[in-house]
Amino acid sequence: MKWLDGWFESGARRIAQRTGRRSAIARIGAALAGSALVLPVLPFDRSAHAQGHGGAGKAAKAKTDTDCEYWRYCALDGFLCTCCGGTVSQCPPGTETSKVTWVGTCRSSVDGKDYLISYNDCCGVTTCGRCLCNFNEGERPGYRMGVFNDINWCMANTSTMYHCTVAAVVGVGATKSG
Amino acid sequence: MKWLDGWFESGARRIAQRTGRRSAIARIGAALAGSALVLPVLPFDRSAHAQGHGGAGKAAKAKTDTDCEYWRYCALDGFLCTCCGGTVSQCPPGTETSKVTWVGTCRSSVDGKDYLISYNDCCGVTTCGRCLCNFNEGERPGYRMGVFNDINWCMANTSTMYHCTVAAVVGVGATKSG
Amino acid sequence: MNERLGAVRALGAGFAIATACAAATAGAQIPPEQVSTRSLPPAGNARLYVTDVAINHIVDGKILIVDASKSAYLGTVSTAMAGQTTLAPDRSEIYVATTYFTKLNRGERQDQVDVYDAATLALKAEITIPPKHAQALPYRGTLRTSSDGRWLFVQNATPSTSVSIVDLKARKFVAEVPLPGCWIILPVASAPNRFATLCGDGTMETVTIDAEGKPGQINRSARFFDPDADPLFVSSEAIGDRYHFVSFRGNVVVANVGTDPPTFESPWPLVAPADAKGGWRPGGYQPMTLHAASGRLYVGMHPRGREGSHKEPAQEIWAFDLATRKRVARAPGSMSIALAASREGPPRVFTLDGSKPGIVVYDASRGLKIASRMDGVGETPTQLEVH
Amino acid sequence: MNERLGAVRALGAGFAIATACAAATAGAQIPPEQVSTRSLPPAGNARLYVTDVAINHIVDGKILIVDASKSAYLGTVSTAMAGQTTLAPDRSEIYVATTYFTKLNRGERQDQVDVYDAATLALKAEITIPPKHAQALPYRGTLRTSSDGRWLFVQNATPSTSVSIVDLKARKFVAEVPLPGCWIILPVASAPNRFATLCGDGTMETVTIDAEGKPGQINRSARFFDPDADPLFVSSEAIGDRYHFVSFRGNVVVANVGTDPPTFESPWPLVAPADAKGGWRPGGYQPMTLHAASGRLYVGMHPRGREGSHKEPAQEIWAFDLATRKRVARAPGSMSIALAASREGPPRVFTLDGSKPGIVVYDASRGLKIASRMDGVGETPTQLEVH
Repeated sequence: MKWLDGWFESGARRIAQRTGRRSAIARIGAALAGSALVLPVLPFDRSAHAQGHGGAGKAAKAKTDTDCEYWRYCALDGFLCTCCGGTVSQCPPGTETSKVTWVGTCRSSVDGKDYLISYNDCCGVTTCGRCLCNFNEGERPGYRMGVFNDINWCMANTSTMYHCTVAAVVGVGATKSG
Repeated sequence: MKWLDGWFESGARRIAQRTGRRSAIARIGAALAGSALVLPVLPFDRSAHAQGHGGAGKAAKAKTDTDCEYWRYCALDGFLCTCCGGTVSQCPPGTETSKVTWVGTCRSSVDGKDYLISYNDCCGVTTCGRCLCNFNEGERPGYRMGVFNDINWCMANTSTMYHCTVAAVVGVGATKSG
Repeated sequence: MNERLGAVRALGAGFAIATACAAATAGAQIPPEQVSTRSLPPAGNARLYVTDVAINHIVDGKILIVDASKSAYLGTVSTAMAGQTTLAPDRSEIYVATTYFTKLNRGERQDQVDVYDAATLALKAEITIPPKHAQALPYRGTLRTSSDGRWLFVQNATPSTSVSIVDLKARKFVAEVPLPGCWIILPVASAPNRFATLCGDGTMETVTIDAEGKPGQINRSARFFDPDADPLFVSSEAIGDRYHFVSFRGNVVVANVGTDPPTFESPWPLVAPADAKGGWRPGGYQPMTLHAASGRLYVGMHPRGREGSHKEPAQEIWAFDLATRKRVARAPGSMSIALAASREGPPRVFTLDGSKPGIVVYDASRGLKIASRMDGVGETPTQLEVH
Repeated sequence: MNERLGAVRALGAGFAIATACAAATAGAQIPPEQVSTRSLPPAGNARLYVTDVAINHIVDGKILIVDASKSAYLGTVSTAMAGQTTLAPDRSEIYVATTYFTKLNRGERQDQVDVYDAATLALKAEITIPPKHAQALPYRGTLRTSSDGRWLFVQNATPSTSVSIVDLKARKFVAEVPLPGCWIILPVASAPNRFATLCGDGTMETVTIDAEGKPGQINRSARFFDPDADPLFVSSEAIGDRYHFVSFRGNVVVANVGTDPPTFESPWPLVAPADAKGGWRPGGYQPMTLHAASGRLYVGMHPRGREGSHKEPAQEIWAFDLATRKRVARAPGSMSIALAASREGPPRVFTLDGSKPGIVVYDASRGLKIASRMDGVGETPTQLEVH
């Protein structure tokens, strides 16, 4: 935990300084433990995503929890469980939460606070296929497995079938610069 | 065979008289033994199909064997094997021909002759998913299994996985009115 | 090396870390949330079950569960390869008859019935059945329970047809009854141990099973339709024991399966002489539905009907009063290929727009008005059931 | 009843009927044809293998085999759930490492390597491997043979990483070598019993196996890249033992795996100072390729690069001369997410347009001109291999 905390904070600052973008905070969480299987995204999708996060902007406010740009999803790659019968923190009926997971820090568009978000894949039922979102900020190839998002994070479950991904608030985010 | 021949010919005349359309010949073949799994087709697709068969028309001539409207496909429902690595009479590499099959009679757009066409499903490899064609002339619900096309005609194979459908010439068609 | 091992360790402990953090931040504006698995919300009168063969990936079909009144997606049930689906009469369970291969598209074939809890979508039971279940497009009637929910009848096709009988109480296959040339299962409301089926010679047959589920008497009706000239759609609905069918050419045929063998009422036409010139005919994969309480029949209709047009999406939905046999409303068709009426609450007609695909909700309380739409429901769905 | 039984009998005999008819009509203009299964046509220099995870149906992925010069679809190999794929060095076999569940999305997990004949697509062997294979998007390097084709190396992730070693001659799994924090398999041309891998601390490790395939010495290189500041794409290609990588920020890094541990050449930038303002960076899932004979490097580039943009489709393809390290051509990017150069014949660059998806053929003989396109190739493909 100590190692993690230290790395987490210094990592946050380093990245924020380098990229100079608010949405760098998205990366920090992803750096902790990775994200879900994603697919090639069309560039027009990507542009929308790239602008969607990063604080309490007007566009972000208008988004609901079934939009990729909803504030909690700043480090989420996969199908939104809110489109699949789940909620932001509940897997859809009949699925199981993944045994391995990753977290992110996203700034709420409602109260402007940074929250620690736990992204869990929901597993064991065939792919949902609805509301695919894909962010690659802070993503790295598999030699940094903890931040690699081109892999199935249901991989450690008995049934590794990937269904969708939730984004639960589990605490307040670390202090960030940026 | 005798029963079949008699029914075949009288059926042809009866249908041709009733519908008054050249493409009624498509039905005769289908009446022998049915066709493959099909899906809901969009109406604009359907309109194109409905006009595509029925003789040596200009539109029919322009079609190649990867078009639904190609003359041999007048009673075919499913994915065209010509789009999947096969030919009009060869299943794609790695697949098996279906043990049960159905035949149709189609009029060649090249020589104006009627040919008996054997439609075989190709089985055992996951769905091809290319060039879906869907004709329902002469199709009947499952109580006339021989002409029911909402079922998988790989059903009698060891692997019943449906991949695509071929359309081989196996002889000259029966004499038809209409 | 330490650095790398540390990263991997942290990863495995991801969820534990998150939980620890949650404990430390109880004062946050948004309280910490525990990740869990949801049950379905209580079923309203607009919960629909949409069965999708997913033609481009036949091995991976689904039931999509939606609340049409809220345009909300509720959950997914895997139906694997050309799986057939039905619901318990009391809507407590969902049944899927399907085929699994050990190696996706090859290997050993295993046909079975999967039983799901309709409140949680948890898998409750797996029942092995003969490897013969009909790998058809999802159609109502290829899998049905007895009217009391005690037995499950599975349509088989090899392509020779038969029906497998499953004991839902004992969770086991009981018997197979050959019914060559017949197709579709029509449970008898007043006689839970009997079902009827449509046969290719224009008759109905009935099968009566004993207390153990073994088939006994098979009776055959008089010929009541012409499968060549004017075939019946197998899509049908019953009010009590009176099954209502529509024919390709637009006639309504009622079979009373309360008698054994069944008896039939005289057919009546959907298309009045005034509309005859338009060539209107029923079409689709589930082209008709009944709203029993109001005595209304709804049919998806298309103009310029012809041989082979019987699966065309609806250009209009027509509403009929069953008592007077008159058309009482017509509405835009929304490319509907399947129709299902509400079973409770205000009268609604739900339809499946085959072109999006999507769900359209028609308010049938006064006339027939489109109340709402929900698009992006599956890929190639054909069957629509109401909770 | 006779009528119905007759119909069923006719049905089962369908093919026999057709054959009989064929015999009677030998004089027809089109001679009767026998239905058979085709082999692949002889491979030209434009046969491509496109691996598609089919993200909306992850359980049902495929290799799509096409002839890009003819825009012809040649065949399909099932890759099941997040299957990884590679080719034998002599292109005689296709390997798929994948996971099967006995019940499609549940039941028992079985990981295995499927071996297909690349001329007929017949399944030649199934080799059981530990149930750990990386269920990743299809990427070159998650499954590779040794340079002589004798061994197959399977990338594992649980998420802890290791490599399974398969004996392709004996058709059996031999050993697993843990390589925590390392990822991707880089066979060594001059040493068939060795492969290298990239590690998260910016080093390379090498694994040498003995004559039985058992792992022996593991060596670790000096740190040669910065995974935080300027990570390397794992997509890479070798000329001999010289592996060429590009980095997220557009530097070319060459690792010589002929030495053990590997040694490295000094990096050079793809983006000349004149272009620096545009923010051009490499991007995609397989963003670079080499044409060895002409000494050309091709990279998919996008402007306004930033943290997180490293998978963006190409807005342009840039060509570099490896000897002079100068850009020699630029061409429209065709939304390419994967690039692969021809191995024989006239120089071509094949790319995967992620937006259609489709295959684009660039003629690289003079400049870089789009020669042809083939659209509708799969759903969400990411990997492109040349026969």
